[in-house]
Amino acid sequence: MEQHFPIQRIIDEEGRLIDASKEHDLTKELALTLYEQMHRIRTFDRKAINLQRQGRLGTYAPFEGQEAAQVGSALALSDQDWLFPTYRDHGATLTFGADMVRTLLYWNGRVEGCVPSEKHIFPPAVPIATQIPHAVGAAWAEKRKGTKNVAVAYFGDGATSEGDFHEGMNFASVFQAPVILFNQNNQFAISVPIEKQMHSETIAQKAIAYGMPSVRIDGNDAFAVYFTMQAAVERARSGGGPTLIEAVTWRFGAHTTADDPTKYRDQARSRDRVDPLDRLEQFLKHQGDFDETWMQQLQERHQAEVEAAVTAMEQFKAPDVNDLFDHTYATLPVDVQQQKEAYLLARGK
Amino acid sequence: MEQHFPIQRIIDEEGRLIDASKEHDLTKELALTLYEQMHRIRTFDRKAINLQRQGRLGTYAPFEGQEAAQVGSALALSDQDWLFPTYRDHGATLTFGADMVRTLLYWNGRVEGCVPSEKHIFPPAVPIATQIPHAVGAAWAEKRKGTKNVAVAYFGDGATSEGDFHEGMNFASVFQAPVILFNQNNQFAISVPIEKQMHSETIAQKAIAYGMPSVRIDGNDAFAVYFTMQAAVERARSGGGPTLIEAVTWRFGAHTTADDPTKYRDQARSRDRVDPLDRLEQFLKHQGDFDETWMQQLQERHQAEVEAAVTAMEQFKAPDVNDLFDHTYATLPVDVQQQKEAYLLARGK
Amino acid sequence: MATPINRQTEMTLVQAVTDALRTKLSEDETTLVLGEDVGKNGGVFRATDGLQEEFGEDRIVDTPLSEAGIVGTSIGLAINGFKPIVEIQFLGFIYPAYEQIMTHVSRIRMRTMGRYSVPMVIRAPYGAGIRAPEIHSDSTEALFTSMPGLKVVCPATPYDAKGLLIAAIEDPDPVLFLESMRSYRSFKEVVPSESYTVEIGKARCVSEGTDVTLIAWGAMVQVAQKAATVAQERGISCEVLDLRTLYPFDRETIAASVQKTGRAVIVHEAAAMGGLGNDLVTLINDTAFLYLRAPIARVTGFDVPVPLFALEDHYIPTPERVLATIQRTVEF
Amino acid sequence: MATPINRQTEMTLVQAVTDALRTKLSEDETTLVLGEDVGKNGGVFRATDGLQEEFGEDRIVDTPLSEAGIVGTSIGLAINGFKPIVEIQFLGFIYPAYEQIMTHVSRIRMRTMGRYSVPMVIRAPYGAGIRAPEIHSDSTEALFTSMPGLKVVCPATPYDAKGLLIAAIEDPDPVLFLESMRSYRSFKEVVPSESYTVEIGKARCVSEGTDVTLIAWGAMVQVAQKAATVAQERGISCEVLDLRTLYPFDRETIAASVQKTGRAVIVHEAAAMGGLGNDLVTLINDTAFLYLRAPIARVTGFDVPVPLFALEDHYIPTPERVLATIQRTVEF
Ligand SMILES: Cc1ncc(C[n+]2csc(CCOP(=O)(O)OP(=O)(O)O)c2C)c(N)n1
Ligand SMILES: Cc1ncc(C[n+]2csc(CCOP(=O)(O)OP(=O)(O)O)c2C)c(N)n1
Ligand SMILES: [Mg+2]
Ligand SMILES: [Mg+2]
Repeated sequence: MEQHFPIQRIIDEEGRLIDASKEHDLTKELALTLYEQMHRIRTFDRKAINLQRQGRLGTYAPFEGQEAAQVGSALALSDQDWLFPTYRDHGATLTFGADMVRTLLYWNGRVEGCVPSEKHIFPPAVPIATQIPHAVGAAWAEKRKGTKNVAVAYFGDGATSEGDFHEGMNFASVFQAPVILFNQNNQFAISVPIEKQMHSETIAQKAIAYGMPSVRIDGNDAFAVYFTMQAAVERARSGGGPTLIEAVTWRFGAHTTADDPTKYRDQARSRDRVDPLDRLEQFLKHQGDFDETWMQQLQERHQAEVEAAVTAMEQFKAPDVNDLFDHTYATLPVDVQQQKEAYLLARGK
Repeated sequence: MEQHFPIQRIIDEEGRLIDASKEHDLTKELALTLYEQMHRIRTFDRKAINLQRQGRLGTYAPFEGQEAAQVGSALALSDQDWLFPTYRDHGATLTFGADMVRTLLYWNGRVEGCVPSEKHIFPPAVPIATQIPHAVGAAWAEKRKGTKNVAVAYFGDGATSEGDFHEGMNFASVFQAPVILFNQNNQFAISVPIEKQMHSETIAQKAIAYGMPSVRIDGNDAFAVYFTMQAAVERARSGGGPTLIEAVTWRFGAHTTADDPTKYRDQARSRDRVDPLDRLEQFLKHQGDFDETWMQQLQERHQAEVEAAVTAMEQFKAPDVNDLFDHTYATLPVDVQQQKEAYLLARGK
Repeated sequence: MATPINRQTEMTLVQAVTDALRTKLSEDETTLVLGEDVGKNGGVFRATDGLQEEFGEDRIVDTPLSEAGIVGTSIGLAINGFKPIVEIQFLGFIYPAYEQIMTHVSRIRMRTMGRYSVPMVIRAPYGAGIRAPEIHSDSTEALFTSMPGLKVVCPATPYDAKGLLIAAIEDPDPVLFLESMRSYRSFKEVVPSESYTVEIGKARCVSEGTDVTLIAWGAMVQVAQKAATVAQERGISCEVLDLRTLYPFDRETIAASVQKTGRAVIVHEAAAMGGLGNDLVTLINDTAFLYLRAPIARVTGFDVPVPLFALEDHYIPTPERVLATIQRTVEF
Repeated sequence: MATPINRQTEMTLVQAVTDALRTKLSEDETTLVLGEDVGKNGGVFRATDGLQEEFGEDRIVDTPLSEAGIVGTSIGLAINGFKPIVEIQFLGFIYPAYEQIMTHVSRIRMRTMGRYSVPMVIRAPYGAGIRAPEIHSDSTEALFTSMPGLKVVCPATPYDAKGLLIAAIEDPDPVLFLESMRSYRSFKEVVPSESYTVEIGKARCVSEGTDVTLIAWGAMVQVAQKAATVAQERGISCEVLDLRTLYPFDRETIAASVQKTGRAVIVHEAAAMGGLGNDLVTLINDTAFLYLRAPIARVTGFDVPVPLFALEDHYIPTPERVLATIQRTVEF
């Protein structure tokens, strides 16, 4: 099956163009935008790990290594589209327009961190694969309304083993929902390598079970991700139904800050991998579009943005115990109301 | 995809051999055995429907039209193999060795009807697709024990939409369990036609998602079923792992006796279909192996067998209220014991 | 926009369900009906009979056989402008959707501080007593009444079925709507042809009494009523409450009734252990402790799986068992 | 056949779990450990640490991310000669397997009149208090204690963890084994290095008392104990019971204790509605009605989803809340 689903690339690991047909599409503007966003979310990600180590953040799921996949896909969306992320996709949500302060709050166990900005970004799905049917339903709703909006479900390689992946894929295809099933195959589900997760050689081939188009791409090639996503989004918008995209990538670090990857894999395998940012930097350099001053400014800007977000997060109003109760129903049932009053009363004294 | 998974046949709808390579395998003995079993279970099935109409049986799920699929597959098994049926597969279980009286008892709501004979036949799975992982686990157990026994899961086209189908298929392939996933695609799940059930053209192609071999056959051609099943069983026994078989068939009657098929399909479509028994009868006639006296004897024998089973079922000891309680645990917990005693005491007076 | 409402006024419970669906489908274009066999077939109990012809395949949708898919997809529809009314063919087949209901349907409002909500109704026939095959007869309402964020409703009469289902569809929060199969066609009742609601959260006093409060819902209301009638003949006056909403249940009515009678007998089909009866015992313990003249009693299914149907009559509470318990409670 | 048992005698609860697993894996060749990340990684809480090295990939199996698949496949293994010990990574992720547990794990013995049985153990870390992400902190034991055919066990101490887990593995019926994450490493205790069992179905009297019975399990035992200590200083004598087995629970011990004290306070992390506390209230109502000097009280989580961790300390019962309830009960 691998030969039926070859990994598609536009630039190689040294950042050289290999798909000549795309030459004119790789504008400087696009390359710089992709790089900039990837740099921004990496700055965020590294800061978050640091904060966690300092005890200023809860358990955190880093995405270093997956920036091209997350930024390339999110940049291909439009304002009215829907994004259904996992706990590892805040690179994508930040790129799409999620609030950085709220993203940090989320990792501090604050429910405010789940509340999306004006954009349609669902709170991260924690139970694996459950967001896939949600995305299908939201996309189906857009189709029913007659809009051209699409929905994207992000999910990992491990998620493909869950029933919800299957049931969501089936509904997507049966109802031809305008949804993109965006898989980041980082080749591990916590400690479980993909060979133990599935017997199929690729994830892309799973779409055949649903008569759904699919494509397997180099998820660390930001251009391949961007253009593949764009094509899938276009097809969905124009009534062509769903697409499964397998973006082959790699997480450099731990599953979460609570995880020790050396228990299950040789971290040298991470060090040997080409960094998606370096790869894009190489491309820019080959094109003569890389500018040290610009890079300097980028660093300063992102550093400042992230620092400001951290400050805002730390100065954010204290958790409000009312929020424990108030959002369970539109109108609180009597018993919950009584529990709340009794608890607040007892705390008062 | 249909061209990748053409429907495989050995005899055509008029009972003429079309796969010459199989000529010598289609022995008279095999043909007569297949016919005999198919005739036997049809006799049972029709009687059961009658009993239900007379109020002598509960709701019943008929399988008329699916006899070749059920008999052809079950005959390819050996005594020590495992069979995991649905509510519509008593044609297969009877062929494999299930007790006819108990089969009738089952449809009268008697738990005794769930208890297998010496053969390993699991009680019919009522929640759709749940039996698929069970079969995988039982097969995996055989592999662990180092035997050559296999397990078969029977399931319908509708079952492929459930998460359990997917998770079972994945486990089967990852652990290379000696299991046969035997699908009877009768093209309807109650009222829902297969086009609304899935967007894929075939069920066989779903195996690609798991890197699993699969084959699509004419499920009304008893020879095609038998030899395909035999090959899959052989592969499984010899360590070659699982196979998905899609046997395309048709149920002639209602989903169950509680269902009215004219609500959702034109029953003329059933009348136009070639009956799998007629087809085999034609084959026997082409071969000069059909004998009216034998047929007469067959009818009498099966009639007698079924009648005897009905009598035994109706004379079976009355339901025992102790069975309501006694099999919940190996040793009854105190509260259940107390509930039982109190109930029996109250009934006593 | 309103298409003509069924003029029939004497209805069975299942017809009242259809009538409620038709009413809301006519009134509210965002409503959709989704489920297995709900379209052409009109549902295995005919609860959606004729709706696809009337409202089209786009509004009445035959789905794949996939409960998690149905509920999961409906979440996406619900947060994006629609009101899915989902049919789960039997409550015993809702378990594949349990994760979606538990971790999403019931929590999305909380998780997004109200930014998104899931105004969805899940209808499910439940309960034993119609000689259905295995698993079809489960009565596991307590798996859902214990789920914060979800409401659970269970009508016992055609009138309430229509009014409560309309209320459930109009409710801004997700509602599990349980329909007793045994009650589907057991009797008819006059049901108004116009749209009306029965308030969620309010019990119904079926008959007033002074000696003991009987609390039941769904098919058990009739069982309790029968026991109450015989008890009356023996000089015991029963107040029969039909709970109607299983969460949030009507604390005030129950408390007031038991404070008056000093005794309570709870009747449900579900097993004793983990049954909603325990929550009611606690409520009474909390609100009527000093009024109690006897231990609160329950008549329930036994702590065993619902049996295959040959033994189901032994499993389901009967008027006789209820009566014996009333007697014991009064004589305590 | 026995490989050397860990010689360590002071252990945390999670170490005791590992020790129990190692003990049974050595003693019984039919035992298997299956789950997500249980192999090379030794489990996300290290409960299976070192076991794959010791017993091989064939006995300690990393499975796909698929709870229904794990449990469903384990049913097939269990009916065919093996004893699967399944790890569900967190109780909050058991819901995808709910259908398999509800309709098969718990019913196969009944359905086949004992011809087949499912001697399986499902281990699951549960509960709040360790600042875990969403859904990881659910405490939904009552979804399982209400399931006829299943047993539910929940140790509060390292000693009991080892003895109960060995008992669970040896039990002929399926057992859900709940491990409080908060208790995993909260203290150490001397644990015998040999194999031993703690009987399923028996509560443990943590401390005797005369004024009020406190009933708790898992992490709440320590909360109850702390409250009891302060109560003692205020002159209130608490009998603290650690339930240990949540189904079938120890009716006699509870009944006897409340008959003695006349008062009961039940403490659990799960929400009030549908919580096991209600079953205990009923038990006490049924067995100690005439002894009760105050309404039976509960201190529980609120009827809201377990919150994200910034608010979890408000959700989980504290010694202060338990103490206030003890006081109210005694002063009633
Ligand atoms: C239903 C469910 N089971 C288990 C878990 C625990 N868990 C969290 S992340 C994870 C691995 C997910 O792997 P993958 O889908 O490949 O995504 P990745 O973490 O690699 O981005 C597991 C098992 C969960 N969150 N939900
Ligand atoms: C989990 C679950 N959902 C729904 C049902 C109700 N139901 C019983 S049979 C059936 C259709 C099954 O169709 P298929 O798998 O094609 O098998 P067939 O009946 O055609 O043999 C349905 C929906 C069920 N038994 N289990
Ligand atoms: Mg992964
Ligand atoms: Mg079918």
